[in-house]
Amino acid sequence: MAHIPLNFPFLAAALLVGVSLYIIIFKKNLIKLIMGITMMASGVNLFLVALGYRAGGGAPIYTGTPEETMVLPVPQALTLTSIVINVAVLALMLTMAIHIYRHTGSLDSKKSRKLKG
Amino acid sequence: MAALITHSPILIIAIPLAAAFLTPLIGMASKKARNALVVVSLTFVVFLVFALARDVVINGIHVYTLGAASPDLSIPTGFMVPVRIILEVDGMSAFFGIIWAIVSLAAAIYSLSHIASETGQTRFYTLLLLMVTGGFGMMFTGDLFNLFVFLEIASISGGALIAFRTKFADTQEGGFKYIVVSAIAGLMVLFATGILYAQYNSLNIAFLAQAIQDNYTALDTIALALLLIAFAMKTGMVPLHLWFPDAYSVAPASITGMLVITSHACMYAAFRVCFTLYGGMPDAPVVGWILIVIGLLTMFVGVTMAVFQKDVMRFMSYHAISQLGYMWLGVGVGLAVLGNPALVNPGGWGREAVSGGIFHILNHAMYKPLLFFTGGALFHYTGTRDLTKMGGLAHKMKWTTILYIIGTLSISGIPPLNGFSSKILIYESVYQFHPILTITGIVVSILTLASFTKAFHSAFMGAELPEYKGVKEVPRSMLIAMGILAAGIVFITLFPSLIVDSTIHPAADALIHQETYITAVMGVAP
Amino acid sequence: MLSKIVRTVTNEFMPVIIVFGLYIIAHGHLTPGGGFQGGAVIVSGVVMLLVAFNHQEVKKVLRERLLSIMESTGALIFIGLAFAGIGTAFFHNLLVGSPIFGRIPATGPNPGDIWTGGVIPLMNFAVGLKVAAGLTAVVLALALFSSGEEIEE
Amino acid sequence: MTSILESGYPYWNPIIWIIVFLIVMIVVYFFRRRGQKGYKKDTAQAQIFLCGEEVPEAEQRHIRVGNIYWGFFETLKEYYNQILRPHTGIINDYILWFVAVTAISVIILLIAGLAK
Repeated sequence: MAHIPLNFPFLAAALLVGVSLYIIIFKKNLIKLIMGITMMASGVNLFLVALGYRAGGGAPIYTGTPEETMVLPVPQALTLTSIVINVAVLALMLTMAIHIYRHTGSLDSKKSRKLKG
Repeated sequence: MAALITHSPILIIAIPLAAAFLTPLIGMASKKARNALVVVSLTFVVFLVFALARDVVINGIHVYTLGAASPDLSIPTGFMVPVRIILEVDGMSAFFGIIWAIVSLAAAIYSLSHIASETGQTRFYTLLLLMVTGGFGMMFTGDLFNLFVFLEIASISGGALIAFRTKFADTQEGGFKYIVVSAIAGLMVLFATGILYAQYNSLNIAFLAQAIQDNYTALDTIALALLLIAFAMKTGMVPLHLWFPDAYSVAPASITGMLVITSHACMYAAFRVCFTLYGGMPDAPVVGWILIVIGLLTMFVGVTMAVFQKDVMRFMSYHAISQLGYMWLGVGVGLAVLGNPALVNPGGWGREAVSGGIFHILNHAMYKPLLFFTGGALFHYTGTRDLTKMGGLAHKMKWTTILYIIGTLSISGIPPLNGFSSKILIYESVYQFHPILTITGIVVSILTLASFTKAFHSAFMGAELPEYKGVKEVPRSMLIAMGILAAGIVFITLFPSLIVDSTIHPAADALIHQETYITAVMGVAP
Repeated sequence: MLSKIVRTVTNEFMPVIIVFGLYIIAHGHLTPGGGFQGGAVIVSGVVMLLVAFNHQEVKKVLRERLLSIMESTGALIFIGLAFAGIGTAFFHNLLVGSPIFGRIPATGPNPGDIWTGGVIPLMNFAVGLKVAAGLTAVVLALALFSSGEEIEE
Repeated sequence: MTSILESGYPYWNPIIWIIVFLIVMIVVYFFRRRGQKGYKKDTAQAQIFLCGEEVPEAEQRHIRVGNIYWGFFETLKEYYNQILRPHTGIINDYILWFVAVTAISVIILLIAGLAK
């Protein structure tokens, strides 16, 4: 597969990553920031899954599939691993956001900055 | 013993992982048994790493295939491509493994007293061992996706450890910044992995390196930029260093010492990408120039920001950034002249530049955790990191003062300490490329000495202050941990040539000669 | 605590969710699914409990200590199974051909035989145990955080 | 010898350096012994101010970190004003820098690739 055909899933992935970058850079609320990172993870995951698609392919399961082309299973495995990792990252970020809110009483990344310079 | 060495790449990764999950079970029964388990497992890992490194230097690259009929069967019979998960340990990986093993052992010993009064110690040790696993995995894996997985393991456990002392507000902020930056860097690495997988249908670094050589596309360039900048952000290069002091200054001191080495692990990954994965590509000199510019900027901005600081851990973090610049500089010069075999073969200054950069990593990995540990020792009884509040502590903490002086002389490159040996290697070889690089390096070195003198004066010197009457010398385990690193510094100081010949040159050659890495997995080309 | 209707439905559905999670774990080597997915399904049941009942009630049943033991045990079983194959190589599937999960199916499309896969189904169970316990601890901790309590040591 | 670090230029040997350093220290000690022997402890000679001025408290005597290198910072004031500007402490800005640097390096590498 020398050339990736430019089709819809890739555009959707690019859109997700672009919008999430906008959110991460310009939204100062920590919860929105966390949502942006999760969205970016979804975009990358969509990109990976879309890579493995083959035209007309079925699910890569041997059980009872007819003789036909299958989509690549490796990107799906990568996506699953990535999802698992992102669950951990998300839980950790939320925990820290709760702690920050408890200490400073604010979720604004502009207001709750003790460390700078 | 032979079987132990054969299986040592995976054992080094799996033993800390198993110990990490054994820790909560044993921690319920006895705290002493838990601490003993942590220290014993890490000591065993140190032993394994040294055995493996010796074997790698003597017998060449060590390939370990998980789940295969035989560990060295990297390509299954009847296949043309590697399909299993492969660990590949060459001179470079073994070199970083040694550093990581020593520093993580020292950090674990340091933690025994440093966090003895905190709650949730069992979780602390579990996360510490997971971080050790992640670091070793990054250094030993031969697979781009597993690099991402281990990077995330190290990042997540590292972020949780930074925020470990939840009673302080700044730890939460530092941990949050660290985890956000790590998550984004990790996702970019995954994105680049996806781009490479889409083109070549493989995740194995050796296979990808061969494929990229044969067919270099614009998408590969984008993947290179994403990988390089994402890893460079995790190492803390200027101008992406902004999160670095925030995260490093608030973590428990033992963890800060380890985070320095995770930063080196990311640097290892960046070097692996530049040299091994993209070594044969036409615009390697451009990447080399980018690294040189990054290196100069990192050195200068890091040190000038450090002179300015008043928080002792923050001040040392900025110095860590500044020292990272020397490594980028040395290795960047090597990469810029990679196309010229006369310079990168034994005897050429290109090889000496790479060796100097790598040697500086070893020295930095000894003195910077030592300095962070002394910073933690200052924090341990005074309860503050603020240098403006400190003074006269040398009256109370004699050993800490001596260890701080050793670290200071070493980081400033004062002869005869080890910092001088690596800096002179960098200066002499980089001078051949352009004299201005050496001049900048010397100026930065002077500023480093100046700022450490300032911190030394304000923390240790002066009359005994009344508010620190109750301060005493830190507990013995913290002194032992600092002593391990100081002993390492003294050893490297006395025998620089032994170290360079036995570990640094094999590591530099492993970076320069991409083809040995490829043939170890792919076999000799038909 | 929500109304009686919600609580009753939750009680009725809880076993069904757990059985479905176990099904996904058990068939992980044949169909999409496996340890993480099945464990996550089981945790969705716990989340339902948290919504329907007060988190204090849930905390009484699911002790932090028990979850910690389950999580560590799951991980240790997984690593232990990987270590078991170290006679040939780490992660070597030593149960292929043995009486436990040892049947070797024909290559190509087949109806799916659950008694295959060697150590893989066992690893799926270990991961399922770990994920169910670990994610339960996470959602429980987040629920307790939001009410201002700390999780006990 | 395991101590000689050769880089193709004048070599570096820490052992020789330490030996020379010790010799110099011995010579210095020798000169020091030739000094005056009239110093007495616990007399007015040992006091900080010979004029008998009262010695201030320890806190007053200690020069704090904020007062060290004042001239250096005063000279480089403009540099520090510039360099402190990006150090805002806001996480969003950190990511903006990452995006910007990635974009710049992609452009540089693509142009370098096209030029080849």
